[in-house]
Amino acid sequence: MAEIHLSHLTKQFPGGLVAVNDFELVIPDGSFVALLGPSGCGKSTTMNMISGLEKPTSGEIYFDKQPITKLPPGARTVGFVFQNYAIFTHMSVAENISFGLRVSKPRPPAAEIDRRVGDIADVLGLRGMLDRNASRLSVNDMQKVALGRSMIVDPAIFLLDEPFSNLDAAFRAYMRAELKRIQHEIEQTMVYVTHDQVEAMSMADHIAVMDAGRLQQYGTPDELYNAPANRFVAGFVGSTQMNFLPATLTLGEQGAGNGRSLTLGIRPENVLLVAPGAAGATLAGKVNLIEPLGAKDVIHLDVAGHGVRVVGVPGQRPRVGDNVGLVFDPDRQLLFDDETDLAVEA
Amino acid sequence: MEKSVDEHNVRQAPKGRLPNFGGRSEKSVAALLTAPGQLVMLFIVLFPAVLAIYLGFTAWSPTSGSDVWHAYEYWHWFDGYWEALNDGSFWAALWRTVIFTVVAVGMEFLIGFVLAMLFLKQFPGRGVLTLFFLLPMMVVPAVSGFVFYMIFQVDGPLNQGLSLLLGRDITILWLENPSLALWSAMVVDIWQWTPLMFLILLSGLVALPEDQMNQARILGANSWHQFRYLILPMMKPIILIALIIRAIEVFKVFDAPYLLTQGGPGDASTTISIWMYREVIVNSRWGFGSAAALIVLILVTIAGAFAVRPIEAGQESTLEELERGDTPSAGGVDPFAKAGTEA
Amino acid sequence: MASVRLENVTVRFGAVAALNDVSLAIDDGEFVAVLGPPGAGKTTLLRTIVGLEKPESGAVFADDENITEMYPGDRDIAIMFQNLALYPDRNVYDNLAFPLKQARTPKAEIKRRVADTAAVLHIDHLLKRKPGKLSGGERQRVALGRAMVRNPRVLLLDEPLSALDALLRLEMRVELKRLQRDVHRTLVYVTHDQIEAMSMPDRVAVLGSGVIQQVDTPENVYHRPANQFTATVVGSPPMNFVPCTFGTSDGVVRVVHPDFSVRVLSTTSAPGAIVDGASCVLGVRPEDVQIGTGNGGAPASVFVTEPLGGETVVDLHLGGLVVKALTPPALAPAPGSDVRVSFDPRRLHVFDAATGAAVVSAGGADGVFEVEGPSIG
Amino acid sequence: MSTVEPDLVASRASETELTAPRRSVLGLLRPVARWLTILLLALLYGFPLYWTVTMAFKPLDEWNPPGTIFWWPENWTLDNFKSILGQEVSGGGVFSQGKLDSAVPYIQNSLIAATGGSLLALVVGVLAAYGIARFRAGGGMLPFQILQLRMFPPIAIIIPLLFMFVYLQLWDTLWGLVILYGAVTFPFVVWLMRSFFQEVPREISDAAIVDGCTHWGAFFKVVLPQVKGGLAATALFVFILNWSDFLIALVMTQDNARTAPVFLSALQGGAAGQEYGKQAALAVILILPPAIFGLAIQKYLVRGLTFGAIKR
Repeated sequence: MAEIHLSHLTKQFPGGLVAVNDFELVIPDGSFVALLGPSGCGKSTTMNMISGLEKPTSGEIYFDKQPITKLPPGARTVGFVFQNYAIFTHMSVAENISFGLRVSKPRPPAAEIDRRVGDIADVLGLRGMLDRNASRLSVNDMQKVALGRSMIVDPAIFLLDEPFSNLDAAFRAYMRAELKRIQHEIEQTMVYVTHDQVEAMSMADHIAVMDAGRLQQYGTPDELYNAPANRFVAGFVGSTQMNFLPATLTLGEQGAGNGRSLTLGIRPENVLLVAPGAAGATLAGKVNLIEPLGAKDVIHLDVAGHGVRVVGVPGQRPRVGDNVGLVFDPDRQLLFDDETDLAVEA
Repeated sequence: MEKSVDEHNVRQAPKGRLPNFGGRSEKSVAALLTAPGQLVMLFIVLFPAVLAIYLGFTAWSPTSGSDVWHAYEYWHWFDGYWEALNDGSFWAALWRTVIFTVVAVGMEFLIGFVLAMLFLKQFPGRGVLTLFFLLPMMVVPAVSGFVFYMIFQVDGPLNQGLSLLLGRDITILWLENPSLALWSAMVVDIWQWTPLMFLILLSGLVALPEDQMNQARILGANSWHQFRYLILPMMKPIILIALIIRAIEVFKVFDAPYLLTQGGPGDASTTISIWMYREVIVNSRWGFGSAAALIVLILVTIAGAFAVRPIEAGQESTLEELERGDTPSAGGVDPFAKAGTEA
Repeated sequence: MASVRLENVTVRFGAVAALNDVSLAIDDGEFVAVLGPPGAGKTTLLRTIVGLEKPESGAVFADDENITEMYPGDRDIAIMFQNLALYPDRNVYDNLAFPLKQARTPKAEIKRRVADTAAVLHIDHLLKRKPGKLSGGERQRVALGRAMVRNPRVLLLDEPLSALDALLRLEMRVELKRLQRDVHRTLVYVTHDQIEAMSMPDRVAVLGSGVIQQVDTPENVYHRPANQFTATVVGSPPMNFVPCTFGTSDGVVRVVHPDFSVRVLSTTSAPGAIVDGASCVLGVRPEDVQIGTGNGGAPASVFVTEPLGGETVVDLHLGGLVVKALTPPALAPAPGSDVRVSFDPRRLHVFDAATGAAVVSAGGADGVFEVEGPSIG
Repeated sequence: MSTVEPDLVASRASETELTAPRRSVLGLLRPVARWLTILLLALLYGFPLYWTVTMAFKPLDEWNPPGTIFWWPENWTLDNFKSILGQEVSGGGVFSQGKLDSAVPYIQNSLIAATGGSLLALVVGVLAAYGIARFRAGGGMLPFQILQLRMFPPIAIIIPLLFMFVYLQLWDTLWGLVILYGAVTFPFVVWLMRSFFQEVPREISDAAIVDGCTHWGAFFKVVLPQVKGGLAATALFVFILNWSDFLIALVMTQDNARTAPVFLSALQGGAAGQEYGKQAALAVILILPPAIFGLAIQKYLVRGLTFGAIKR
């Protein structure tokens, strides 16, 4: 288990594209950190630099304060689970899992290899399929084999690149819980790359949000959800997309806030629909479409020319065309400076 | 788009349509599509086969007076086949062809694999050199026979070059020495067709999944491990296809050896095709030639049955990859994409 | 427009029955979604309606006219394929005009019709471009345009939004619903995404391995699933299934579980289905599982919580079984703590363990079930 | 439209180090060794062509004088090309009798036979390929029968063909060659075009049918335009094969339809003796078309020669 320290990591590709820009992050030993960001934000490149598949243009990487930037991938004892699992399709499950041991110098005796493969198979429930050809496994089992294959070399750190993106929904929830359990059990430092903010929020102790190669914010899921550092994080995190409105609409002149123009951000679930003109209704709007999603509805409103989404309960569902009042939850409103996009104290 | 009044007229199939040759039923279209092809098959397979079997039972030849309709006058049942089976030169020619095939295809494979491994990694000038190595494959086989005829001359460039290298006068009779002639003929085939083996194997190496190679390196595998545990096993299907396709073509070889040595000296470099050419065209022994030809066809068909499976598998596997939506080469660095050699 | 009806249609590819004795009636102008996991036979269903697949048995009707043997081109039914199948070498105008040209429509009318369709779909600025140069959303609209340009009496869409990224899919969902309302066309929409199937159509047909599982309004499919298959397909996170047994001692029908029992007050289903001691399955959606402390309901321990921002999924160990609950973030209990679990009686379902068919379903009504043992408010 | 992550594409384009060099010396040695081997093989494989091309420009006295060798022509001349193409050449020198009979008519025969044969193979092959790819016509066995065809040594089926052609007065005629070349290369067209048709999504022809086309309409108006590239490549590919034929022409022609390769072989053993320069000139002329077309379609060469089994 090791602490990872990325100091001023930068990667510029020959074409001039700066995929990672002066990236600074410390991942404490035994913690579970998610690298979250839209596609193309540089999170996979960062992963590749930690594993050694890519050489950084500048900056250093330390495992437990030891610089390892120069070491080739094989020498870093890193566990890496690729997005498409990179299962050795022509080998059996047992051969896949034992590969790390079979190529290590000195090579452990066959009995030792079989024993450790057996242990891993039990932990991951692969006992029954050890000699089946790996390419004929279900996507879910392939995922487990990829995990087992990296675990057997008991790596200093574990890197996962969007491991659950092509699992079916039911199994994805199960595997999230499983991975979290394994991580807790063996206190393995894990870095987990995903573009799915739901996954990041539900899995990681800490989340590093990236965009265009830069670190936007590093904090716990709650901090990101309730106190986003800037407009990008606010818009990116949260299952239903945040509404953005010019601050002048709700806070009047204070919205102008000594010369800087501000934008108000509020999540659809923090807005209540009331009768038009009722007390406390800060804004009025017209309902133009309703999306029933079973347990809840997403109600689309037109508020002074701006589209606003509100989460409603099927019980009190307005009709299309109704005029309604909107009550913004006072301590859930966020303000962002239009120039810097940074969060501003209300 | 309001419900316009003319909404319905588009629906009735307009009158006066072109006759569509049953264009609406899949069966008739499929039949019409393959009819010409079946006709060609009939023309150059079925009819010749029937005639060959018929002639095979006779000792008839164009020089035997009567026309072919009366070939039955020379009917001697299996004597032709028997004679062929007992003819030492027939089996010698067949055996020479087998050696020729094994050695030539073997060498092409080895040199081709070495070249493919060398070309897998990007280096300056790779694209141009790859094109350069394609050239021999494009040469008309008869011409390559003539080219090496010049090179193998007693006072030709090969001997002169060796003399310079070894410091003493070399006058090896590459073509005239009976024990060397067959090997010289093999050199021509190896020179001409190694590029194809190189291309096939390179396309296999390039298609190796890059993720699996990276994963192996992360797990600590060095280049030998990668070759033994990943590259060789995954290349097996493509290697099989390459060897089979080359074996089929080399077994039929005629043009290059014929121009190089006409099968000589004596029959030192007579392959089965040259032997049959000599019996049928030169000695015009049609009956005997037909019998020999049928024996060869039977041998080839048996070998062929094994050959078709991997080729079809090759088609199917690339087909499956297409259906799964990922491109046939699942990853890997494509040397041609960067070298910009799209002619 | 036209109604579409399939009667006992079976389509077989080799040994596999892609469609197995499927009967489905779609009214004139209705918007029906076909929902099912990959490989359920959804695409085969569309291809059979349009005539690209010939059913082994059964018949296809459009406006009560038997069109089973009719050539696809003459059925006046348009289909939009999942991979859109635009003609890559023709520009957008020619793609839209192609079907009209085949029908020998006069040139002037082709021009007018293509212009109308392009305007409705906001692609009139793209007419000269080749499909390769368009974005995902634009290509999707052009494909829709090609299907609609001939005013077909029925429009079939095969997972049209699956290739789009999340944001664009949101927009296109809204636009499709509005379009269907304005154009008022009989529309059959195939998808494996249950949010699409719930939010757009008038009715949903749930398809599983070639067999129609249920055909009903989105509300009923969600709250009154006909069987376990439909219950798992619709709703995310999926419905919990708790194995129990029927108890009919002293004339009262109960659903018995080691940790709790539920009394069935009114049984609308066939009496035969409930047999004392027969095993059954209690179904409850995560949002209908209430968590509280105190002593009501059944004992359970919190295994792990998944905060999703707006709500939190709580994984509970209930008698050796993992049950998921959905709670607002503030109320989510800490992992490892012991809690009491109770179910909202108005949202319970009971399925026959063997067939998976629904035996009793509260469907939101009171007085159908009563959770015994002190239930938490 | 899936947007490829820039950093994913970029990471693939970076140097994927197959061999992990341990010590720098070995590291330095390995690339040098690699370069040397490549250079040596390039020399070995390049020399025959170099020798032929330079020979074509050598005057008579540099062809093959006993005892000396001209690695590089001292005085370049075009006489060889002129004389092989039938023009008078002054001072033919001791060996040659001045004007050989010109190779031009034979080159023309080669061109006509190869082009005609390729067109015949294309028309028949493309139709059969679409029948097989789209409707699995011929019950799936047809492709194998066609492949089997390719395995027979041509000489084995020459006898009955020879008889048939003599009987039908097609022997030693250009039409005869065209038909034979078409029939022999037709399997390549079927297998190659089938692999191209399989890459066109089936839904495109389905869409055309639903839009009102007949199956023929769907084929000509929609599917065929999608495989234009493949069609051109296949045409060039079979042209190279037909242009390179020697055995069929040798047996099936006398002098009226004799092709250039057969003429080269005749020069070889003929009375003209070792006219290396002139023969080399004809060799160069024969190499040009396949070399040019081959490089033009080098992307499809592997697919063609492996019957579509290996696509790059």
